[in-house]
Amino acid sequence: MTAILESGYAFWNPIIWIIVFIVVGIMVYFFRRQGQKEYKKDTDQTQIFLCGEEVPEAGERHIRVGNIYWGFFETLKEYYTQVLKIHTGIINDYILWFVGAMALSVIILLVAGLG
Amino acid sequence: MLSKIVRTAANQLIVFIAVFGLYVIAHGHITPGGGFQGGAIIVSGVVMLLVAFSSHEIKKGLRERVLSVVESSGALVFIILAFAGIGTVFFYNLLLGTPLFGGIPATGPGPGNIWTGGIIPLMNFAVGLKVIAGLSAVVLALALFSSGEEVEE
Amino acid sequence: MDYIPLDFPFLAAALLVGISFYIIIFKKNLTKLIMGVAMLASGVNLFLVALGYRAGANAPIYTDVPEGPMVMSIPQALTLTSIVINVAVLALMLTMVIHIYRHTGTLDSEKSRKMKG
Amino acid sequence: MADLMTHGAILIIAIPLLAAFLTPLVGMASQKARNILVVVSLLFVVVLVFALARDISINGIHVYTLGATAPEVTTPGNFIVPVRIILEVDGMSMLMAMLWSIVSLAAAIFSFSHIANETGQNRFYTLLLLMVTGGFGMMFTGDLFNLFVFLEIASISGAALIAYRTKFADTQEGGFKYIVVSAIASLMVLFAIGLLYAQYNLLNIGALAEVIQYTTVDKIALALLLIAFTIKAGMVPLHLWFPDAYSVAPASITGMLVITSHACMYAAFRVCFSLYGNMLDAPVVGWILIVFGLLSMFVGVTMAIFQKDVMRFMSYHAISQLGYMWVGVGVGLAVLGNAELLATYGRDAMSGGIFHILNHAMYKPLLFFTGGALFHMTGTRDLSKMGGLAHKMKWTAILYIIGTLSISGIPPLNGFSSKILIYESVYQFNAILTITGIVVSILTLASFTKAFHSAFMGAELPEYGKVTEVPKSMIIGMAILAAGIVFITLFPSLVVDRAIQPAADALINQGAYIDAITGAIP
Repeated sequence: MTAILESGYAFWNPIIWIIVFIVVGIMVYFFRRQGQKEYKKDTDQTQIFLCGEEVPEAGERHIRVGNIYWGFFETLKEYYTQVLKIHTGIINDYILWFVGAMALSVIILLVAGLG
Repeated sequence: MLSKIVRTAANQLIVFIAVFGLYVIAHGHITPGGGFQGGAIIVSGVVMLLVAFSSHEIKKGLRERVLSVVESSGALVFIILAFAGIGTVFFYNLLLGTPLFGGIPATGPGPGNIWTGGIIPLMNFAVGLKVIAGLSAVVLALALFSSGEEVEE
Repeated sequence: MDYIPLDFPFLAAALLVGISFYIIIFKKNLTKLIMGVAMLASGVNLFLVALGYRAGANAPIYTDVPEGPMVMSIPQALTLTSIVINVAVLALMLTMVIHIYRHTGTLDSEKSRKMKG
Repeated sequence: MADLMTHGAILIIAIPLLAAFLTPLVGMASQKARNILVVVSLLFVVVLVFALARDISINGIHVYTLGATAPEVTTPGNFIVPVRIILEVDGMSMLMAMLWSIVSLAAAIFSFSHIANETGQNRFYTLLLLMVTGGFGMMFTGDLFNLFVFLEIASISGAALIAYRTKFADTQEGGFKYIVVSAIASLMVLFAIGLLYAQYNLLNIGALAEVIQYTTVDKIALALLLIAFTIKAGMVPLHLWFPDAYSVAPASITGMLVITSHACMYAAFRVCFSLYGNMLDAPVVGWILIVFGLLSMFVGVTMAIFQKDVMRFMSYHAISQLGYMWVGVGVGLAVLGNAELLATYGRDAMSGGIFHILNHAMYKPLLFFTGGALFHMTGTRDLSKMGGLAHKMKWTAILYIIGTLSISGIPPLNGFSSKILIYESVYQFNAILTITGIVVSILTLASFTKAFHSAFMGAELPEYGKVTEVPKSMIIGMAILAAGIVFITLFPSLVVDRAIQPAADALINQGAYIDAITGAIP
């Protein structure tokens, strides 16, 4: 059985998951078959129904990326203002970080060696 | 384009620069120098021509396509020479001990024997070819860029 | 024979590296930045070549060598390779800067930047 | 066949190099012949890599000395130390080479249609093959200076490829940032090599490892090497150039650049484990990697959620995923001196981190390729302008879903199997690492759902009426990587036993690495 991954604490077998997915898929298919049989293509049945209101154009209907997770960004506003301050996009700053990190790690390694 | 005096002098000087570059390439395995250095000397002559004449003039003589072919062939010769030794080891000096470039350079004061070094002088020539073509293309492209033109494709 | 002090080239190399980092970090002009990178390369190359120096030993040139020990030529070979590579790097950088200037009309690293965040 | 395996290591490096300089000559005659040449040479390399991997798993570390009288003669007759160019290939190098060969093949096939409308295609393929050479060289070399040379080959060709589409302004900016950062990082690597050479007069990693003392100068050299390689691998807070460069390159190149980042990561591991090894102040260096890795995970994913540019968004995810590997291998490094802890969880943590390299090398290029497919068809990278593309680009959407599920660690896909290895082993070292990992994984899924929704879901937009499915060669390029994902998904244990654990052992077992060089002295 090459499919089982033993990490020493537990095991992991993708085959079980795939079997579960197949079973769920068969069930979904079965439930779907129970649905309405009188569905007709290219009639008013396929149109979107929005409580009788006029349906907006395709472009307006689509929720654009800027509006997703608005609450998440609102909550983490402080964090994002701080992080975006670092991301200046100027090449000189990138090298400054590089030199800083280099100096820092030299100091850490030397100080750790003293003790 | 600079004055006529400069252009005439440059026309004469390029021969000497080219000869000196070839000298450095040919003696690469016994004296300081080699393919890159000699090639760079020759390209410095090309830069001189670029300064003396305008980049349009030089562009007519040095076709981008030709340079590309020469550069690739130089690199190919180098790699094929390296592959030639693969019967033993990659980069093995195949010609060592044969009549062709077979000797080992003698140590001590003297003019040096070029007919030594095995595949190394040949590789120097291949590298020299590549550097001449490649660097000429680079300086030509930069000169054309700064005069607002594009190199041909 | 009078030798140069052994640590003198290392000081010069350190100075070059220091100055070039100053240029790279604080000069906003992209052409100056390229000069800084070129200087940094020179500093590192000088450091490598200085490593190859041994007091009293000869340069490893076969046709012009007196009696005595010869230095190992590895640092010289490293320096040479590094110089060749830096030629390619500098040529590439200059080409890109020319293109940046054509597209944005400026060489300032802050004004020419299109991407951030 | 045995001969081919003796010379296998150098052939893998030299064949792409040969093909690189044949490409412009063949390309002048016929474009089709050039494409065939590129694919055939890369296919041959893939076959060679897998054959060599099998050989190494049977016969142990391969050593190949260039220009010697026999491949095993590492020290020439009248010398006492190795001076020639030496390739040393062990399990870890082989793992990297396997994924690099597959990704470069997929990227080359993907490029055929992706850059079909650009000029100067011959140069594109020359540079691509040079980059392949540089990558393989970095993985196979047993010599510090050649590591620098191949690093530079890979970065120069990479930068030229990023800036390949000169008609856009941002490509030039991204390429310039990449080349400046790589040039300075490589010069610092060279400086560190000089520091080591000054003390030991050696450049070979195995020979250096035998005599290294961990003096003050060695510590400075270690810091220089480590930070130079980590800036190339895009570790927070040195990641700032990473999205700028990766988002503007042609998508096939971005996929390959991810692997060059892995190659730099590999170089950092090589320096820590094989060069310094037991002399290292292991807990300190391990904790440096872990802390920076945690920062990478968290900052990468939070910045990714924020992005609107599809390639930039995926680049930040690459930073975040690289964090997992730093943490996994960092934990292994932190307990390197303690044999008991190493056996309990250290080796498993390292296996998890290395397994994640393999998985990431499959799904991240796939995702970049789908991003490139979107750009190819819509002409924009801005997610806020996209929508409803799944109606037209069904295959791209399916492949994107595979990549998304894999990167988010959704069972049963391969991303999960490596993450569970990391979580379980790292938990015993410090529970916070696992908790951060799970939170980051959730945020990853959230952000990929957001991108999927805004690009593929929704009604068909009128402005993309003419969009069709991407050309066949792009689908094939993506499908190769998707097939790799499915294979690892179905046989995780096979992969871990045959490829991952030998790689982890190759890193841990410094003695074998040294013996391969010094033991071969006649």
